[in-house]
Amino acid sequence: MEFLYASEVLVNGLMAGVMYSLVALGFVLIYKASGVFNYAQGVMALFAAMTLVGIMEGRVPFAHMINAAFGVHVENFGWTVPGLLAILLTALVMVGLAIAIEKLVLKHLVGQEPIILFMATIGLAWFLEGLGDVMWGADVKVLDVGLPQGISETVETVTNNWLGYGFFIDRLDIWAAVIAAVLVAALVGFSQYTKQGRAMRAVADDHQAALSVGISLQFIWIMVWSIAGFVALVAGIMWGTKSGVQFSLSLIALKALPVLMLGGFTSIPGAIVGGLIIGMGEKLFEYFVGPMVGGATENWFAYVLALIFLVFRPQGLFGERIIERV
Amino acid sequence: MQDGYTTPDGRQIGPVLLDLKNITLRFGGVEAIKNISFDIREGEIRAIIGPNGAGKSSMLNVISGFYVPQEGEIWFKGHRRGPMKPYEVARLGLARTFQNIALFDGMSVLDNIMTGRMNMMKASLFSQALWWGKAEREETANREQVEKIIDFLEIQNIRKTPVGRLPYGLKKRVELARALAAEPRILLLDEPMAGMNVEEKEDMCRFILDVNDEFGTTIALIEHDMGVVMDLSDRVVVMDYGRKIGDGTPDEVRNNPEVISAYLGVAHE
Amino acid sequence: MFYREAGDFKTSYRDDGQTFPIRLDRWGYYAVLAVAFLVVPFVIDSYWANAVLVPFLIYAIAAIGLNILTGYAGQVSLGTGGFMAVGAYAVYKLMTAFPGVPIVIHIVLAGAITAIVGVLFGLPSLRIKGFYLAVATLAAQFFLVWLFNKVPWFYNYSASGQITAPERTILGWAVTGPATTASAKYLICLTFAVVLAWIARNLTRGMVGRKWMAIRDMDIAAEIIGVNPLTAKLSAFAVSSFFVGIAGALLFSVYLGAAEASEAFGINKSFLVLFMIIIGGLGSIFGSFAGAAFLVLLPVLLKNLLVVQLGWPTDLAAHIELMIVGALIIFFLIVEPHGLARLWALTKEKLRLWPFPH
Amino acid sequence: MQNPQAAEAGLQSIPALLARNADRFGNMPAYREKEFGIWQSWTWFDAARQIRDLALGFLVLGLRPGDHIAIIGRNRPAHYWSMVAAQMCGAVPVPLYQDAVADEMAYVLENCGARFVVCGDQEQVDKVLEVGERAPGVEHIIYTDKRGMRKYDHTRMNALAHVQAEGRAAEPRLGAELDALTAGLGYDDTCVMLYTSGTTGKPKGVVLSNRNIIETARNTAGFDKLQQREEVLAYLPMAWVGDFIFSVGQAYWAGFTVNCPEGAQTMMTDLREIGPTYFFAPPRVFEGQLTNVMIRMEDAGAIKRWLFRHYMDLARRIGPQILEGKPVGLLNRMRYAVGDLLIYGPLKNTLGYSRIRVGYTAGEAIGPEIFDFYRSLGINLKQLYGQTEASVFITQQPDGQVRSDTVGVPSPGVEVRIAENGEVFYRSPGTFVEYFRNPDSTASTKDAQGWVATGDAGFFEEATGHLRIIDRAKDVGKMADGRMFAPKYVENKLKFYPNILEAVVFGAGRDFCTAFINIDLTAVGNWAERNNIAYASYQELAGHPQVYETIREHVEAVNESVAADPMLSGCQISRFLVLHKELDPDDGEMTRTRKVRRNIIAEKYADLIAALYDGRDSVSTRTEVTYEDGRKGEIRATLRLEDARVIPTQAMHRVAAE
Repeated sequence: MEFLYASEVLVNGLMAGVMYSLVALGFVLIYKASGVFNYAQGVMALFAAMTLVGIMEGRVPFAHMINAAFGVHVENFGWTVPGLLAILLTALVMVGLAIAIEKLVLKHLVGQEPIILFMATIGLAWFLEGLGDVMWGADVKVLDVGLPQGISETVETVTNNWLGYGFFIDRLDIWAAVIAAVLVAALVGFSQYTKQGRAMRAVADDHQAALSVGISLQFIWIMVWSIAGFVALVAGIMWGTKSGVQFSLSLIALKALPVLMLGGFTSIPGAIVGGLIIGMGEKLFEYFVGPMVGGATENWFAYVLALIFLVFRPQGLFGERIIERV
Repeated sequence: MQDGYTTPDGRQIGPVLLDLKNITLRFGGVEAIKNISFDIREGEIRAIIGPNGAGKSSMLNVISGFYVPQEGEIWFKGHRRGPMKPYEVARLGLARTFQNIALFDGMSVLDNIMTGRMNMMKASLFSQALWWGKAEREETANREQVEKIIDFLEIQNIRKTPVGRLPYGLKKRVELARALAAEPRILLLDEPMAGMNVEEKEDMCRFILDVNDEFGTTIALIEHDMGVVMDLSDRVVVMDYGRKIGDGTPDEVRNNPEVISAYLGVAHE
Repeated sequence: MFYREAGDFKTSYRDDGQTFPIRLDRWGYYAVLAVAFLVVPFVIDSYWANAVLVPFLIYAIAAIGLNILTGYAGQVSLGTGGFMAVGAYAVYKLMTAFPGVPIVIHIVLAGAITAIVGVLFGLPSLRIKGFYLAVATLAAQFFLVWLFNKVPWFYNYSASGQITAPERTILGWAVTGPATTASAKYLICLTFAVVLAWIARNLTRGMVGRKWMAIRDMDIAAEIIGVNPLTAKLSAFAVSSFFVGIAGALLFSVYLGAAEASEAFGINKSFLVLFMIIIGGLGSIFGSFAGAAFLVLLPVLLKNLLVVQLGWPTDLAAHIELMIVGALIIFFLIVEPHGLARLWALTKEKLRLWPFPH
Repeated sequence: MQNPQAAEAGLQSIPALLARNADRFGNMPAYREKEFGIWQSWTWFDAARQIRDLALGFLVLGLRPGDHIAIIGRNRPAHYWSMVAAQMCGAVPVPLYQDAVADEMAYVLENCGARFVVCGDQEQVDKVLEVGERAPGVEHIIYTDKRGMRKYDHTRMNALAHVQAEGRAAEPRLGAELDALTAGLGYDDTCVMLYTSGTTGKPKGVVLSNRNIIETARNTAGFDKLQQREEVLAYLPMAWVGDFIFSVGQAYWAGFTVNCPEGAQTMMTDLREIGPTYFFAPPRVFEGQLTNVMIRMEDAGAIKRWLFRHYMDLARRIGPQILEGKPVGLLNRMRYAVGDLLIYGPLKNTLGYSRIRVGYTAGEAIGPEIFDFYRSLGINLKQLYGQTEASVFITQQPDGQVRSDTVGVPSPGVEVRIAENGEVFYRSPGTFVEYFRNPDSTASTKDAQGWVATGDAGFFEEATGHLRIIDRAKDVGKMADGRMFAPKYVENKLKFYPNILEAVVFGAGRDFCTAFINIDLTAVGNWAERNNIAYASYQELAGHPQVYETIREHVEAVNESVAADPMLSGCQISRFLVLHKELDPDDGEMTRTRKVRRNIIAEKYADLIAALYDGRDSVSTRTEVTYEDGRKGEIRATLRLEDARVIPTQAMHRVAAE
């Protein structure tokens, strides 16, 4: 029986892991293409989710501020937007965001050391967090784009018949996992087999060379940031639907960081495997060790694991080996 | 020439200081250095030359402990040198400069040179924190030494300038100063004249000779352009494709057919 | 313009190496100290103390600490909040465990304890670099905060899970606890800030400082010319954490009086301090003060402008502040990566050259 | 004994003064030198110690009273010490110009028969060795800077530091002997021997006695109230009498501090760091600094430039009065104070003149606006007139009576008279003893009563009693109508204009004066660019009408000022031309020190001069030139000749009337 509980936990972890992999993939793409280590990824997910909710509920952007400034009282346009359309619009917003970031930030930081770029993205994170709150209000929002929720009877019955123990697995998680898996596959395919994808990797390997063969950095960057934004949106939808749209969402999304350190910043398979490991790892740890230490170990498990791991393998699971020279 | 020899210009060269025996260095499958042996004697100017990619820099990195050769022995002052971290090697009294200058751009020229003396400064963290007693005494004492070197290399007027702002030639000189500040037993120079114009090269030559002359420092230097080295050094090792193809006085080397062909080969590329 | 340097010459390396080699700067510095110690304490009121000066001084200490690690030794850390928490809980445990011992000793000890923890989490820096390390330090942040929340021993099993500073006095003056006067809070923080800044200056101009900078500017070359990376990096972590720990201790015991780990020392604290040194200037002690002042004053000003003047809701002001700070960070990184310190240096250079442009 | 208190105090030699200072100002700074990044300092006590060691060292090496010791090197404490140390042993220090080439050095060394030579560095040592047999007297070389000396054969060579060490060791053995020698120094014994860089012929060794130096130092120190706390920067050649007076004579008398710069190239920064209170510089230094200031201000922003212009105007109006303590309105004083905060203070600071109490310039005439610029900033810059044979001082300007066109009143203790031909003669306690081994020229310069001919022509202004120097006496001639013709005087006035590099004035025996003008390519070139005037060559620019226009304005301005002076009004320029080539030492038209060779020019350009006088308005000529590489070439040109307005004066009327 114990084993079955464990494996149930494991399966849940796996599901979460797929999501991590997805977000992590967003990082990897940006990192490979622009050498930027995008700390804002988590907040982008939050921002995307907020925007989505805002659009669906037809909220007036900056309503809070407008009211304060002009003493009026606007809240809603009075309409609601159907989920799919809203998602589409949000995606557009994220593309717009990507363009803005490229024009206002990245373009001016070309050639800076990575660490400077990293700090810039931290600034970006704060900005987006503030922007989201100012645009849509800081209240915890409920997001429902019509994804099925609740315990999936099918799984329960099936497992029950087979194992004599019904697995409790949230439909949403299954959906999430499937969608994420599909996306992951799509992204991998994109970066491997499409022209843009190849261009992207070319840039990653050697900026100068890429430029010389006439690949536009601007375009590539806008593209990868849009992709990252889209990924963030998906993540936002999943986690938003699950546990409401609020700041903590950005912290969950941030888990992609340790995932990357585990997998290696430059490796797509690394991101995927790392995601799964972290996902299952933290669930199992919480399950076995959590009770003894008061629980909530998910907050840090991923980071500590990655930390310890790095000490022994600095370049991560699949990262290229670093050869130092003088 | 077991216990030294006398150079044409009458300098007395001492016994073997550093002895490299059958050094082989590999990167993955690639053999950067193939079974090379040579020695460096007390007080001499020893050059390692060879076309680009001959493995000179790798050789220097082996000597300064940055690369650990897979095979071979390194003997220093008659003792075999076990595997060491680079900074431990530095403490043995080996100081070096780098082919593409490795100065600390965030610091002033003075501070850069002061770093060369870190192994002479032993004040405790506590003493440094309070800038009291030993820390301050050491600082002053070592500053005096550094100032002598600054004077020696004629870089007084850039003392307080951040090295980032200096032109290439001066940077090279500052780097030499930093190495000298360590009062090394052996001074390793990695292409000290690379990318310099004629006057700068002449200055550098003069300084190298003066250093060897005033402080009696043993110098091992790498150069790929043959001309400069020949009138500078006492003995020359010639490398090509990781092998040693010649070793001896400049004249011997000059007339060594293999060397000539190697250099002609380069000329043809 | 005001500089008269002719005749201001140095006859010893001691004079030449002093912190303010130019006479005018020296006088200015003494003047500031005099005002800070002899005037301000008598005019300060609790608003100025609590809203501006005390937090400024405390964050300045933290910023100096982080600057030593990040600005001088080049090791980026996002764990500052966590380390401040260590300082806070350490001083709390000490205060409650040994009521007899003078508070100052407790605070210093808290710093020492933080230093040890810092070294522990600094160990990975020997293997990993850049933002790999930055992320690794997040582990410290999350783990430590979690630890202080989950392990009751740290908050003496108090029901609220909070820690509350009991009253402690120096020479009869209360410096912690509700009875503390504005000037007492201010003075103790000022004293710590001044002494620690002086220590930081000494370290950074000495050999250990040079080793840190060598590692920062070119770690491999540094090791080859004789810097032992282990001692250099760990000493940086130790000293840095010592400063940060003291800042945490003061923040809790003198300023807040009561604290709860995830509230007071969350990840945003880490970023706040990081931003202070970015805006203030990496690798500059003056910058640490400038950055702290900037980010302490900004919200105060915004509050006065938006809330008091325009009557906007407080939370809105807070969100706008987030945006502004975020934007500022990007702005500074793009326009002046060396922050306010560099701007100050340039102004000074201009004044020295006046009336000439160069 | 002209100097009772000095005599009583037994202060009859530099070593005696040293002893007094060591005991009165024991721990006050005597010498500083910028070396190894800081100002190494020696108190009077240290200095005395160092010098004594060195003197003993000399004795050890076998120095005998009456010997000469040559000292060749830049201004360094060690070199000043060697001079005083030599004196302690009763020997005579002979400082030489360090830029002298081996041949000049050979002559001087041979002439003074120096047995010892103190050399600054390897370079000087090499020169002395090169001289070798041409100066057989030289027995021993002592060098200050060890750099590169290791390889040399040291049988006849020592490092100065070693000599001192030797001396210290020999204290017990030779101490008494040294004291005896030092005590034996008399007031009329030779103090120093300085070679005048003769413009013509071989240099002559001017022998100056302790009396000459100490009396002069005492009088002039009193004249300017020099204190023990003064700071001077010793940067002018040690072989020049001025440096000896300022950095040894007055320094030892008043006991003030002598600061030696790190080297020639860092002189300006060192000047700025030290901020001397008592300062001497030749006009070209002040000129250079002023140009530099102006150029740097050009790039300043509009506001700064306005401030600068505004307050400099103010300064020009009231600065000098304030400096001379004349009454100035309160409002103006306040405005000046503001200016001092915003402009003058910072300016003086960047120039290193913040602390100057007394500043002197001499050697050649200084441009009025340059002179006034510094005065108006509140820098007490004054002029003096002197020469080696007088231990510098003949006349100098007292505070409060300073003008750019006079050289002041006779220095204390100096008598001056003007011969009927206008030549200036003087007699003073500072008057030199003799030219070394050269009785004839001694006789020809200094008569039995001790009057010395300066070789300069000048006159005293009745009103102020100030001396004004017109020209070299031999160049002063008479015009056809017998009026005084002083070309140099006019040329200098012309050369004060930045546009004019050189000017040669003719008129001896003629009835009016004419001039060749050389434009200053940088100045005029700048002007041309600003007014976008295209020019392909120096020649073309020189010939440009607008250039002629400007030059003519200058000439006429000069005429006005010359006319103001009844004695010289005849020297106004009636016609001039702008030369098509720069006067060039390589063509023998000037000396290496850039003094014009009037006669050579006169014959080389005879055709042009002729044209100037026969009233043509253009002339074509061909001139031979020598290029850098020594090749000879020829340039052809057609030059315009211009008339310039002259102001009629009484003198002229009188002449006309006759």
